[in-house]
Amino acid sequence: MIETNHTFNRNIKRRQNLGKLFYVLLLLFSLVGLIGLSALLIQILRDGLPYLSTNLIFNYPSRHIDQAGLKSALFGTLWILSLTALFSLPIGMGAAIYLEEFAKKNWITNFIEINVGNLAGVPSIVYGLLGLTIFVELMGLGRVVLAGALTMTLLILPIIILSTRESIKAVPNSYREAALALGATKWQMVKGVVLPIAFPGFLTGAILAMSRAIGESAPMIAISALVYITFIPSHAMDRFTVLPIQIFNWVSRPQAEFTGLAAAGIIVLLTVLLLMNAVAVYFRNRYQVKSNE
Amino acid sequence: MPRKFFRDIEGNIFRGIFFACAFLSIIVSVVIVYSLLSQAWGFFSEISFVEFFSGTRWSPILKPRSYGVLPLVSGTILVSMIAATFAVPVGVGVAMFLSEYASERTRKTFRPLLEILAGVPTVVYGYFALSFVTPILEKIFPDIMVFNALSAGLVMGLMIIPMISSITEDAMISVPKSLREAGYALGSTKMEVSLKIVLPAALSGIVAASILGISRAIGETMLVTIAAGATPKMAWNPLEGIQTMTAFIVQLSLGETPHGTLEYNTIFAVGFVLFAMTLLMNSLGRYVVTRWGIKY
Amino acid sequence: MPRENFDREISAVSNDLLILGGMVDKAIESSMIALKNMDNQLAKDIIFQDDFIDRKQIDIEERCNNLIATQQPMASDLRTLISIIHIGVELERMGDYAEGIAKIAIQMGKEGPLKPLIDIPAMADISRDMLSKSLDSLVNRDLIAARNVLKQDDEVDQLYQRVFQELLGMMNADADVIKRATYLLWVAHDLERVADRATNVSERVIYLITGKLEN
Amino acid sequence: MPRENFDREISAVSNDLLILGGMVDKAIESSMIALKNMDNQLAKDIIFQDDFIDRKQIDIEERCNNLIATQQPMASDLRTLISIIHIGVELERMGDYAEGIAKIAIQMGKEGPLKPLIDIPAMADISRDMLSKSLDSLVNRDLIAARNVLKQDDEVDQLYQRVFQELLGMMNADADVIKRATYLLWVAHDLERVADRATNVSERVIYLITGKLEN
Amino acid sequence: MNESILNVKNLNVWYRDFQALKDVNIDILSNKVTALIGPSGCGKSTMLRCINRMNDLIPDAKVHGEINFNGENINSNQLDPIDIRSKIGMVFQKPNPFPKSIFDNVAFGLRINGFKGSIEDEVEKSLKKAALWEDVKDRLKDGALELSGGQQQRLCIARTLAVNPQVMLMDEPASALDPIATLAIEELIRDLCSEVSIVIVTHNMQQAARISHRTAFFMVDQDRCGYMVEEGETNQIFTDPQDERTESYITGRFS
Amino acid sequence: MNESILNVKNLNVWYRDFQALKDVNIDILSNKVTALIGPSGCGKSTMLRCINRMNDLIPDAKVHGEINFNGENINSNQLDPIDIRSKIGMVFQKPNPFPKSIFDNVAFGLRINGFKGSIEDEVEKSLKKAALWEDVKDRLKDGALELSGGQQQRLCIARTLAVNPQVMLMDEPASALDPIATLAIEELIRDLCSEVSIVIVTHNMQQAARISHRTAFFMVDQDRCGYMVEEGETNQIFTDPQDERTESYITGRFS
Ligand SMILES: Nc1ncnc2c1ncn2[C@@H]1O[C@H](COP(=O)(O)OP(=O)(O)OP(=O)(O)O)[C@@H](O)[C@H]1O
Ligand SMILES: Nc1ncnc2c1ncn2[C@@H]1O[C@H](COP(=O)(O)OP(=O)(O)OP(=O)(O)O)[C@@H](O)[C@H]1O
Ligand SMILES: [Mg+2]
Ligand SMILES: [Mg+2]
Ligand SMILES: O=P([O-])([O-])[O-]
Repeated sequence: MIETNHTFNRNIKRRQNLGKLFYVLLLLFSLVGLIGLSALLIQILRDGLPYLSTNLIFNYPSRHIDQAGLKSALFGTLWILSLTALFSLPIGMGAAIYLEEFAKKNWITNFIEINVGNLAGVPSIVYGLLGLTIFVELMGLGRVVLAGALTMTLLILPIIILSTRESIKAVPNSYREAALALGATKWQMVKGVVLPIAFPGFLTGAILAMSRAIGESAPMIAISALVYITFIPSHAMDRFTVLPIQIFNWVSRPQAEFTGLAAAGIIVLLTVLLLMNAVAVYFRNRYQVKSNE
Repeated sequence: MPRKFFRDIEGNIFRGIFFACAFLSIIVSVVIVYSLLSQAWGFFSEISFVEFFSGTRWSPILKPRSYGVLPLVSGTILVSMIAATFAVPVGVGVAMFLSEYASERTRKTFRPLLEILAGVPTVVYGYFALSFVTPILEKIFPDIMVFNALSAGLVMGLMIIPMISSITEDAMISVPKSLREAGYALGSTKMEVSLKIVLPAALSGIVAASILGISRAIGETMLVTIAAGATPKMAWNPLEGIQTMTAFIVQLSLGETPHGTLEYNTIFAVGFVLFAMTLLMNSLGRYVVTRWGIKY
Repeated sequence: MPRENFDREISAVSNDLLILGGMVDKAIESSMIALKNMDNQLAKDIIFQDDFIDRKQIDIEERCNNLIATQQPMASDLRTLISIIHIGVELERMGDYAEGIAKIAIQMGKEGPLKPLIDIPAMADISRDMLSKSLDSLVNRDLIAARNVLKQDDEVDQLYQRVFQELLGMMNADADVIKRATYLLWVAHDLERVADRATNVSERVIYLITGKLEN
Repeated sequence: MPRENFDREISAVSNDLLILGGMVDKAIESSMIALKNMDNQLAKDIIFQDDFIDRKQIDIEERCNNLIATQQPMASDLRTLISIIHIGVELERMGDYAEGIAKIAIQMGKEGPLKPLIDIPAMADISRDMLSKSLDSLVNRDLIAARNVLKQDDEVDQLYQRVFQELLGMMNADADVIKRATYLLWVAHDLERVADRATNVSERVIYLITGKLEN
Repeated sequence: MNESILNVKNLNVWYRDFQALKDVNIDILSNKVTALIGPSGCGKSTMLRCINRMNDLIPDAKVHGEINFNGENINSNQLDPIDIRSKIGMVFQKPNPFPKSIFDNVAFGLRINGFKGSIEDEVEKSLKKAALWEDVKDRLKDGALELSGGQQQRLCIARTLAVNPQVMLMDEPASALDPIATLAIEELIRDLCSEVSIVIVTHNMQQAARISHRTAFFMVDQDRCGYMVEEGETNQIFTDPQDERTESYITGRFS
Repeated sequence: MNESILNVKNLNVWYRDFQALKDVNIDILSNKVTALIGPSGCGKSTMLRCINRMNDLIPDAKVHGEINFNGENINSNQLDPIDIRSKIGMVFQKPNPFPKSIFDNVAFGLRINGFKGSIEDEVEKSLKKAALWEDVKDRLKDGALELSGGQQQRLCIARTLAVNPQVMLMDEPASALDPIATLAIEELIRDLCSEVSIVIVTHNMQQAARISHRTAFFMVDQDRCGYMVEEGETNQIFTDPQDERTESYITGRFS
């Protein structure tokens, strides 16, 4: 009945031991990331904490270390952030809705899709060059908040489009079919069913994109160059600086004290970032729609 | 039927607006190419392609001037390769640990931590490379320079680990549980399942993740500007300082070079090479995913 | 409650089976009256009515087949349906016997009665009783009642033996009555068969309840 | 080829049905020989063998029930199984008639034969022919053959009428033979029933082929 | 009783060059349950999606032929698909309630169709028709996804009923449910046909046999093109089909 | 013939605090097909996964009781689950071939188990046993995912057979297949039982009835804890079950 020409050499013990070794290796790899992160944080805290003071936040930049602060950079960042959000969120969302829900499958849609994918991979410094050519020079805006915000908008637009598309895509098709089968028009379907379900996902995507905008410095350097700004921009056509540029400035100084100042600036920057990420995580967990899948 | 009329109007208006939004992306692309080419045009009208692409010395500002871009390209590649050599195995290992070995809870806590790593602004990495990694490297390689490719590359690797590991992890997680069960049911050990079933099935994801990670490294700016130096050279010694394309652009943007000059236009020529390189890598990455990706 | 529809259909067809039983019972009763009263018209009526019995049986069987084909019955449901089919066939045959008796009644009408009928109506009564009891046991899923029917069959057999001997004696005594006596012999035989069929019905009921086929 | 297993089981049970048919045929044949030769032993044998026939029928019916319950048969499969059940019942009853004839043979043995048997064996031959033809028509799914069997039933009925008249005449002529003549009457009657049952088998075959129940 | 509500004439459907359905002619009787059965890929779903113009959503699909509904051809361009879909509802294979409250699920269709009247009452009425009211009347504001699979499918049926369709199309509505929930849905379908005409696609022949009045059997030819083999009373199809191919399919001897 | 290959004694399974199976006692006969049926959630899959220790992979699962296989208790810690699983194979609900070539799918189990001999021959033999050889012999190097659903499932069966298991566990192996592929798999299962003992979970009672020699019926009590109601010859269970609950379940009157 059961043929006996099966000869197996199962060697289970050896295979099990090999497996244990492998596990240890993977564990080590995983710790690398964590160690790197903690080293980074510890280093920054160690360097930066002594320099963290109210001066830092409420003073303008100065050649004198004890007076130097990043008030203008902080407010510049806020300016850029709000304007960027104002421009990029509606546009990104609209584009994503169009691509996911309305676009017919034709060459132009296809082209737009590939294009958005590519734009997301374009290095940020190239966006800086774009902003410099188009907004600063061609449109003659000068090195102002508006030019920075527009550049930043273009930079994060593909990111917002992609993440919004993901959240729209995650809406199971069965919901769309159900709505249409009830006699809904396409727009009724999008408004009544798709967007409410996709909204939390869109929100997290948006926040993550904005945190990217906070940290980006290369394009801002191309736009605004490195200058002392000792005022808070009062309108969109004022000159500006942002946190990362200020930090970069301090890092590039030869004096060790400025390095400490940079670390303190980094602490401020990371705090803002962590806050935004926390909000994103909150939304992700709070509103994540359980679908039937 | 007025109701039908209004409801269609509303739908069509929104549709039109949304299309305009989507179309904007094409305009942006055109504008990028335009802005790069229009100024690079000025550059290439004075410097020949051949000189630009075959010259091995880059000195656009200091005399004697020379416009061979290869040192910048090689610097970029050197840093990216160091980063990839470090980040790809580690990233894949992390992904495998998380998707195959870690408990759900570990995964849930580990992933956001890694995402923090990905979200840290690049100036911070620059700072970290300069003030933490380089001093350590100095102890191992006493003759290392203050600004060097190795330190920048390693930190760059650290920076792209989360990107590689999360794309890889997604690919591994999307390998259906049923395949693993099939493996176990045939009498496989966990390592055999991980290496012989999950890894091959997720291979396209891993390749794509690596390509995208390298592309990110090529385009990365502030880290290398801060930590890798500003000395364009064709050296492959990671212990020396080099200059990458991005770092060069920043360097020139910060200077007081007047607009319209040849020196100023070099950044657009370099920018265009950078753009072309990353475009190529990204397209390759996407191709791998769509062409070789396995649909379950 | 699931399978309402199916339950409804099973009880509808069971009901029709009882109606069929009623029709057959009526036919047997009438056949006895026709025989006793030499009622030619009634006899013709019975023969005419037998067609309805046949059609009803076919209808029941077809519905059961449909239910088996379309409702995937199992276990007791299936036994019920198979039993209904079988019982329907038995009932239809009983109807045939009633028809046979009616035909004999017509033939005898030409010859005049032989003697007052006693044992034969008694056989008819018992057979009908068996029929109605077996159908009752079906309705009530009553195993004991069904088994009792089997015992009654012996009574009928005994009566039949008696009628047989008696008629044989009469034929021996008087050659003139042979034809008429033979007719009555057939009637008795038919009634014995009816009782036998009623027994079969009970056996089916027993099968339905216990899930065991006996013979 | 899907449903091999099911097909195998259907043909196994069909086969058993044919075996049952063969057993019944043998029983009828033997009953005639026993009657002709007053062979007491053979008659007892037939009575003993009837038990096997009964058991075979139960076995067939149970297997069909199982197949219906477990294989979800539809359309022709279902008709086949239902028909096999019905035909099994008919065959088993035919077996009962053969047993009945054997019992008569034993009773008659005490009295001696009445006259050389001619029409009665002819009836038996035709009935057996009908039986085997109806089973053949089942095997071959042959509608025409099945319909032809229905016609043969008329021949048997005519023979039966002839035997009946003849025996009645003999009884009239000689009161001494009444008992023995009556026995032969039963035999003829039983054979008529056998033919009738064979007709039923054919009707089932027709239903199986056409899907229509006739009566 | 036996008038037809839908009359399909020479229906042909292509996906790009591939012909998915060929020359289908069928009458759907009103207030009856019509089952479409056949092997996978024979175009049952395609047929269904033609009837309420859901195939409009597939850019490659091309539909020729007439589908007459209330004397008008559904496929003619005069008719608005939106309008047709609110008269010919559809229930899908997997229960797909919107991730909203139970109430809002049913109210959705009413609202988009501009229902004038008490939405509360209408929701209650629809839930009752779908035999779900007793289960949910105390928790109308709860999320629909908290319901069990069978309840969710009944909610989807209620949602469709609310729009008051004349025909309800169901594409394997019970195949994602367990046997008990399946039987409950089957009973419901049988009960509903006093309200609406129902066309149901099912892979389960026994299910078709149990719940439908009429059955249409579809097959594929060697080019994988689907066509209708035979259509008739369900009892007839399952006990004595006229066509050999039907017979071999329902007896499981199809290869 | 009727000796048992597996003997389950007082099996109790918990997921965390929740008891999923209570006091199951059953003998699995060798070279027979044993079907496990019962309502959703009654622990059929749990039972199956205990038999080849797949439950080890679920950290929360706790298994008490004996499962004797070749005279050894599978649940004892002496035995290595890796070893048990190569002797007790498993085939899953959805066909899950590895995204490798057809050949490599079957060879996988041979390789990891250190098979000594011609892998080619063994692959061919297994594919033949699974009635797939004729379909694929000319394209062994093609990807397994290009096969049809039914073929994929047969490939999974071949893959399991290659390791030469004594018992094959199947968890609703045909529920993702169309009716025709389902019938083919059913025939295969019947044929295979001369090679291996088979335990199959199915929701489809007719399927259980068609293919199994023995059937075990499981139910859940009011705490959603599963237990075995009755076990016996398949014919008996489906024509004349001893327990009322079995009767009401198989006749569809379970609520
Ligand atoms: N959107 C589409 N594009 C191209 N071909 C399609 C599309 N939808 C269906 N088809 C093809 O049309 C044929 C019929 O498909 P349909 O879904 O109607 O079959 P079905 O009978 O519903 O099958 P199933 O029982 O598997 O659901 C199939 O061959 C299928 O591959
Ligand atoms: N990993 C798990 N953790 C917690 N509970 C579980 C787990 N797996 C199964 N259960 C629970 O155990 C019970 C039995 O599950 P099991 O999957 O064995 O049922 P089943 O009979 O196979 O059902 P189905 O027919 O739906 O497949 C269910 O109540 C289920 O919710
Ligand atoms: Mg379909
Ligand atoms: Mg299960
Ligand atoms: O019809 P019977 O054969 O029982 O007389």
